[in-house]
Amino acid sequence: MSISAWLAALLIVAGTGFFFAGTMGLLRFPDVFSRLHALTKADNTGLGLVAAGVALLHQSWRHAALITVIWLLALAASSIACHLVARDALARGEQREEKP
Amino acid sequence: MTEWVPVLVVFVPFLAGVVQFMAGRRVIAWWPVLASVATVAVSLWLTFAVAAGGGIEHFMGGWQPPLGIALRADGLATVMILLTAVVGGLVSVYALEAHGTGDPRASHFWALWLMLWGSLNALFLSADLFNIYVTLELVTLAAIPLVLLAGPEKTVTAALRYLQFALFGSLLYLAGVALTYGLAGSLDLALVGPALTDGGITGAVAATCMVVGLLVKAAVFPFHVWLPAAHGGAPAAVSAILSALVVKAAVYLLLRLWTGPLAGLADGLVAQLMGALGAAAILYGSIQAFRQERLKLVVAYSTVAQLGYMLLFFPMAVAQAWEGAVYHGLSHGVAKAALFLAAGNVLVYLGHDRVRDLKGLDRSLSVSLLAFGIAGVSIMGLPPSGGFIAKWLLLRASLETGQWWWAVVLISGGLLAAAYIFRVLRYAFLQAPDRPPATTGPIPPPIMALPATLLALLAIALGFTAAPLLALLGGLPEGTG
Amino acid sequence: MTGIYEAMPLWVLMTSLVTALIIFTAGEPWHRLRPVINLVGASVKLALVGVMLWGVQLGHAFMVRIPLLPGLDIVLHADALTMLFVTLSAILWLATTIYAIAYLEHAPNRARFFGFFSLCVAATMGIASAGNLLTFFIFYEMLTLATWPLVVHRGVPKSMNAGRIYLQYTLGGGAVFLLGIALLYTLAGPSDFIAGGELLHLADEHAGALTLIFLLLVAGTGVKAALVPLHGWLPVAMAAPAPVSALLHAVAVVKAGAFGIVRIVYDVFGIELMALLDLGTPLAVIASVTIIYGSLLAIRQTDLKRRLAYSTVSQVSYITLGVALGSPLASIGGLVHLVHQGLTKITLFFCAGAYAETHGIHRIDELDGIGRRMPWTTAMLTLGALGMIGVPPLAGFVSKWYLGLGAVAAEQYWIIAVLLASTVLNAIYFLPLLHRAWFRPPRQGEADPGEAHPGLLGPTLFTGLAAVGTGLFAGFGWSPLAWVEVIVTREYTP
Amino acid sequence: MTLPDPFALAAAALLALGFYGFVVQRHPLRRLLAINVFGNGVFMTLILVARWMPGGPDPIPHAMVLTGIVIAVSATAMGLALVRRDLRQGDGKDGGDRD
Amino acid sequence: MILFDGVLALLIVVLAWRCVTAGDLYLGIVVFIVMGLMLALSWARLDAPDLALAEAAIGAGLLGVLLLSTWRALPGHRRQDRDHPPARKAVRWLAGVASVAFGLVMAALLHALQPDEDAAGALALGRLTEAGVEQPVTAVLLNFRSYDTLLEMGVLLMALIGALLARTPLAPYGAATDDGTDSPLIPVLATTFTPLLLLVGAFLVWAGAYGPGGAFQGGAVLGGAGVVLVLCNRLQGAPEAGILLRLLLVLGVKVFILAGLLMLPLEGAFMAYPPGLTYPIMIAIEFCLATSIAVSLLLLFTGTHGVRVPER
Repeated sequence: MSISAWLAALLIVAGTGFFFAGTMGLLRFPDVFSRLHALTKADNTGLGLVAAGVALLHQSWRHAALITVIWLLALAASSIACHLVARDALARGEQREEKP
Repeated sequence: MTEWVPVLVVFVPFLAGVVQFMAGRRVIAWWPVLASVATVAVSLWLTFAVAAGGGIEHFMGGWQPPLGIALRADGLATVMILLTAVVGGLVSVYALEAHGTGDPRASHFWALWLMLWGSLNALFLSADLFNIYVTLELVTLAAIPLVLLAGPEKTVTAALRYLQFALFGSLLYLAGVALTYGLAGSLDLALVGPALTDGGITGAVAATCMVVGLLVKAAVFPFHVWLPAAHGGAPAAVSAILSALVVKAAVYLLLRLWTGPLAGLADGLVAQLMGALGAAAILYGSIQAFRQERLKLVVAYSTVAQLGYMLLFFPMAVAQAWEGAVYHGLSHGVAKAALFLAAGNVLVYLGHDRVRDLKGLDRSLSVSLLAFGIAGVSIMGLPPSGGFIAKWLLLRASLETGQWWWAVVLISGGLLAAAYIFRVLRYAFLQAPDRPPATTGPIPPPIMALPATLLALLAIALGFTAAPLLALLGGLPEGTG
Repeated sequence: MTGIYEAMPLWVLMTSLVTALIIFTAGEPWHRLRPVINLVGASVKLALVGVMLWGVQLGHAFMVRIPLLPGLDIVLHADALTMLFVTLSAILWLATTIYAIAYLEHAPNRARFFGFFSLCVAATMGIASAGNLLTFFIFYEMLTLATWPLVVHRGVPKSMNAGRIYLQYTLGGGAVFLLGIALLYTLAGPSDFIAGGELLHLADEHAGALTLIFLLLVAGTGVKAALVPLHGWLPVAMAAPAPVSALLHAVAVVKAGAFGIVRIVYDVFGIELMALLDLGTPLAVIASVTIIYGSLLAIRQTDLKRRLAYSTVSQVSYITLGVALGSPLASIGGLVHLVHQGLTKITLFFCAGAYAETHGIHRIDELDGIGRRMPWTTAMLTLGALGMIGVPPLAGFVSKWYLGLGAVAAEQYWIIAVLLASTVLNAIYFLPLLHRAWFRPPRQGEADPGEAHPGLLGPTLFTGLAAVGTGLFAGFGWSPLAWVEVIVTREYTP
Repeated sequence: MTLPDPFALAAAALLALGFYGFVVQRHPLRRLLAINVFGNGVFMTLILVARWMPGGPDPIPHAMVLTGIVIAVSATAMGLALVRRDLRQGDGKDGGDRD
Repeated sequence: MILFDGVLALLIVVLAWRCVTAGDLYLGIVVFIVMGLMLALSWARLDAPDLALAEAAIGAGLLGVLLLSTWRALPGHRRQDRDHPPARKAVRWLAGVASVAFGLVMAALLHALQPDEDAAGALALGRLTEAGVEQPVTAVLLNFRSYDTLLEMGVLLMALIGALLARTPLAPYGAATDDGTDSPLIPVLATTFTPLLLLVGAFLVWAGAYGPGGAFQGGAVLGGAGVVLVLCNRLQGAPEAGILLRLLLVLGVKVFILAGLLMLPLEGAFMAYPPGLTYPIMIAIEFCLATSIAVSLLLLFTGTHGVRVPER
C-alpha cells in the first residue's frame, strides 16, 4: 500500500471517529441545543475527513473537486437545518438543561 | 389502417381526457360529446375489424415481444371493449345531464372518465404482464378521484379504503410478475406460459401472487370489503362505470391469465377453491344486498355477488363455462349500469335512497323504475335476458362436468337476486295514499332516464344476440382445462 | 326462412306484446285511447287465432324457430293442444279486458295495470305455443314477472305480502324447473315437444335420472298448477283485483302450470315412458289428494273469493289427474276440463268481482238475497256453481264423466271414489251460496236493487253462457270436446 | 450450498413485513407505509432478478422498478391527500383543508 | 464487501420492522425515510445507480416530505392509533405466522432463482445501437417499452387530480405557514440552492442518455427545487392554475402521445421512431416528461391547482 492509501485510511478512520463521537453526543446529551452542537460540529468534521480520504483514494483532481463541492453543499445544508431546528426549539420554549 | 385501430381505441379517449384536463374550466361544451362519439366509433371499428378478419396485433414502437409490448385485440378483448363502448357511451349521455359540462367538477369528471375509458381499453388490449400492472394502476387511480366527485366529505373514507386495497393488490400482482420475469425472462403473455409451468414451486408462487392480487382488485369475497362503500357512494354515473367495467377489468385479467400463461398450472383443487370463493361471493353478496337500507348499497352488494358467477368458470373450465362467464360479464355490465343509473335518478328525485322510503315512486318515476325492474330481470338470470343465457351456459357446464354443486349455487343465486330486486320494487310499488312522496328534487329529465332504460333493454336484448357475440369471442383458448 | 303465414304463432304473441308496449310507452295521459288499443289488440288476436285454428284443422304446420345459441332455440309452434289453450286464452282475454275496463274505471295506475295485463296474456300465448321446454320456461318465467305487478296492484301492505308469497313460490318453482331442463338437456340434448316424447331409448340406462328430472319438472309446474303441497300462494294472491284473479285462475297462471304438466307428460316423456317408469300413479295420487284437500279447505272459507280460490286448487287438478291416468278417455276428460274449468271459473270470479264492485260484498254471509238485487249476475253464479259441481248437462259433468270412464278403463277404481267425494264436497261448498243468494231475504236496509255495470255484466253473461254451451253442445264437431278427442287420438296413436 | 444473498433475504423480509403491516395496522397512514415497504420488497426483488441475469444488469427490470417507484409514489401521494382529508373531518370541522 | 452488504441488508430489515411496528407514527415515518436512503444505497451496490438516484430523490426525498407534511397536518389525536387500533392479538399472531411463512418462501425462491441468459433484457442490451441512446435503462424506458412510460405519466396526472380533489375546498391562500421563514438563512437557501438544484435536475435529464439519470430523477430534482421555493415562501399555492401551468402539467404525456400517433402513418407503429431522428426525439420527450413530472410533484406537495409568486 502506498503512502497516500495509508493516509486516506487514516483520514477515514479519524472521520469515522468523529461521527461516532457525534452520534454519542446525539444519544447522550440532555437537550436539543447541545445535541445539535454535537451533531453539526462533530459530524461535519467527520464528513470532511472522510471526504478528504475518499478524494485521496481516487487520485483524480476532478473527483476531488466534485467531492469538495459535495462537502460544501452538505455543510451549507446542515448549517441551515441546524439553524432552523434551533429556532424552532427556541420558539417552542425549550430550555437548556443544566447538568446537576 | 386496421392494425392501427387498437392504438386509436386507447389513445382517442385518453388524449381527449388530457385535452379536457388542460382546457380546465373553460370546457368546450361539445368536447365530451365529440370524444365519446369518436371513442364509440373506433371501438365499433375494432369490433367489426376483429369480427371480419380475426385478431389484430400491434407492436408498440415497432418492437416485437419479448423486447417490446404488444397490443392484442382478440375476441375476449374485443367483446370487453365493445361492452365498454356501449356502457361508456350511454353513461356519457347520462353524465351530460348529471354532471353537465360547465363547472370545474364537470371538467374533472370528463377528464378522468375519458382517460379511464382509454385506460380500460389499454388494459383489455395489453398482452404484457408489466404493462397490465401499469394499466391496472391507471384504471384504479382514475377510478378513485371519480368516487371523490360525489363530494370528498362523504366519500373520502371509502376512497381511501379502495386505494389501500387496490394498491396492495396491484403490488402483490407485481411481485408475481417479478418472479415470472425471473423465471421466463419475458413479460409477454404468449411467451411466459411454458416457463411458469416448468417453474415448479416458483411458478406456482408467482401465479398465486398474481391471482391473489387480482382477486383483491376484483373485490372477490373476502376481499370485497372496499367495494360497497366506494361504489355506493360515488355519483351514479361513476358507480355505473365502476361496477360495470372497472371491477370487471380485474376479473377479465383473471380469465385471461388463467386461460393463457397460467393454463399449465391450473390445478383441480385450486380451481375448486376459486369456484368456492365465487360461490361464497354469490351467497354473501346477495344476502348483504338484501339487508341493505340504501338503494345504491343494494346495487353495490349485488355487484359483489354477481362477480362471483364469473369465478365459477375456473372449476369447470369447459367451453360452455368460458362462454357463460364472459357472457355474464357482458350482461351484468349492461344491467348493472342500468341499475345504478336508475338508482341515481331516484337519488336526484328524492334526495335520498332509503329503500324503505321509496313509497309511491312508481307513479312519479315510472320510467326509471321500469328500467330498474327490467335490468333486474337480467340480474336475476330470468329469461329472456343476457343474464339468463349466461346462467344457462354455466348451468349446462356444471352439469356436463358433473359438478352439480355449482348448479345449486347458480340456482340459489338467482333466487337471492330476485329477493333483493323485488324487495326494492315492493317498496317502490307501495302506495302512499295520504300524500305524495316528499320530494326534494325535480323529476330527472328524459336524457337521464333514457340511458338507464336503453341499458336495461340492452340487457334483455343480449338474450337474443348471444350467437354473434359468442362467435366474436371465440371458443375457449387452447390448452385450458 | 319462415314464411309470414308459418310464423303465425309469433304474430299472435306479438298482438299482446305490442299492445303492452304501446300502453307502457303511452302512459297515463292517453287513458281515453287505452280501451280502444286494448280491444283492438284483443280482437286482432282473436281473428288471428281463428285463422290459425282453421289452418291447424287443415293440417298446416306453424313453426317459428329463433336460435339463441347453438342447440338452444326458441320454438313457437301450433299443434292441436296449443290451439286448445290459445283459443281459450284469446276469447277469455277479450272478455276479461272488457270486464277490467269497467272494473277499474277510476282506479289509479291503469296504464301499468293494462300493460302488465297484456304482457301476461302474451306470456300465456307463449306458453301455449312453446315448441320446446326451454321456450316454455322462458314464457313461464315471463308470466311470473308479468303477474307480480298485477297481484300487488293495489299497493297496500296486504297485497305486497301476497306478492312476496307469490314470488317465493313461483320463482322457486321456476328455479327447480330450470334445473330439470338443464339436466334433461345434459342427458338427452335439445329436443322439441313431440307426441310421445323422445326419451324412451334412455329409459333403461338412466331410469333414476329421468325420474329425478320428471320430479323436478313436475314440481316446477306444479307450483303454478297449485298441486298440494305447493298451493300456498293461490289463496293469498286473492289480494289482487277481481279481473286479475279471474285471469290467474281461469287462464293464465294456474292453467299454465296444468298445461305444462300436460306437455311434460305427453310431449316430453310420453305415455309409454310414464308407464315404464311408473310415474303416472304417484302423479294421480297427488292430484287426487289435491282435489280432496282443496275442496275441504274451500268449505272452511267465509270469504267468497277465497272459497273460489280453493275450489280452483281442487278443480285444476282434474286436468293433472286426467293426464296422469294414462288412458285415452281420462285424458279427454282432463284436457277438456282445461276449457270447461276455465270458462266456469272465470264466470264465478266475474260474479264475485261484480258483487264486490257493485255492493261491496266480499263475505259469503253477505250474499243473502243478492239474487233479487242482481238477478242476472246471480244467475250466472248459479250456472257456474252447478257446472263446477258437475250437474249434467253442464260442462263440468262432461269432464267428470270422461274422467270416470277413463278410470274404469285404466282399472283404477279408487279414482271413482275420489270423483264422487269431490262432487259431494263441491256441492257442500257451492250450494249454500246459491241458497243464500236466492232463498234468504236480504238484510235490513240492503234491499235496493242494482244490477252490475253493463261492462261487468256483459262478459259475465258471455262466459257463463259459453260454459253452458260447451257442455250442452259437447257432441258437436267444433266443440272443445271434439277438439280434445283429436289431440288425444294423436297422442295415443303411435 | 451457497450462502444466500443478504439482499435477497432483505427483499423477502420487506415483503413479509409489508404484508404484516398491511394486515395488522389500521391507521391509514401506517397502512400506506406498510404498502410502501411491501412495494420496496417487490422492487428489491426485481433489482436482484436484473442483477442475476448473466451478462450484465438487465435493464428491463430496472425500467420496471423506475416505473413502479413513480406509480407507487403517485398513488401514495394521492393516498396521503385522502388521509389528510379523512382524518381531519369528523371533528366538527368542515373537513376543508387549512394550511 | 459481503460484510458491508450483510450489515446494510440487516439495517434495512430492522428499519422496515421498526417502520411497520413503531409505536409512534412519527417515528415510523422517519424510519421509513431512513430506510429509503438505505435502500438507495443498497441499490447502488446492486448495480442499479439509476434506481438508487430515483429512490433517493423520489422514494425517500419527495415521499418523505409528503409524509411529514401530511403528519403535520393531522390533528393531534389523529396522529395516534386511538381511532384506528391495530388488529387484535389473535389476528396479529396469525398475520405474523403467515407473513413469516410468506417471507421464508420468498427467500427460498429468490435464493433458488436462476434467471435466463436469453431474457428480454439481454435482447435489449444487444440492440442498444438501434435504440438511439447508450444507457440501457433509458433505452428501455423511452424506446423499447416507451408505452409503459407514457401510461405511467398518465398515472401521475391522475394521482395529481385525485389529490387535488381530495383537498378541495381549499383554505385561504397566501398566509405564511412556517415560523422559520423569516430566518436570515432562508434567502441564502433559496437563492443559492435553487439554481443549483435546477442545474442538477437539468443535468440529470440530459445525462440519462449515457449514464445514471433520466427524466424521472431529473424531474424529481426539479420538483424538489420547487418544494424548496415553497418552503422558503418564494412560491405559494394558488387556487387556480393558469393555462401555462396546465400546459406544462400535461406537456409530457401530450407530446408523447402526439409523437406516437404521428409515427403511426410515418413508421407504421405507435412510437416507432424514424431511424436517425431517434436521439433528438427522445431527448425532447425526456425534457417534456421531466417538466411535467417536476410540476406534478410540486403540485402534489402544495396540494393546490396552481402556484404563484407571493406579493411582497
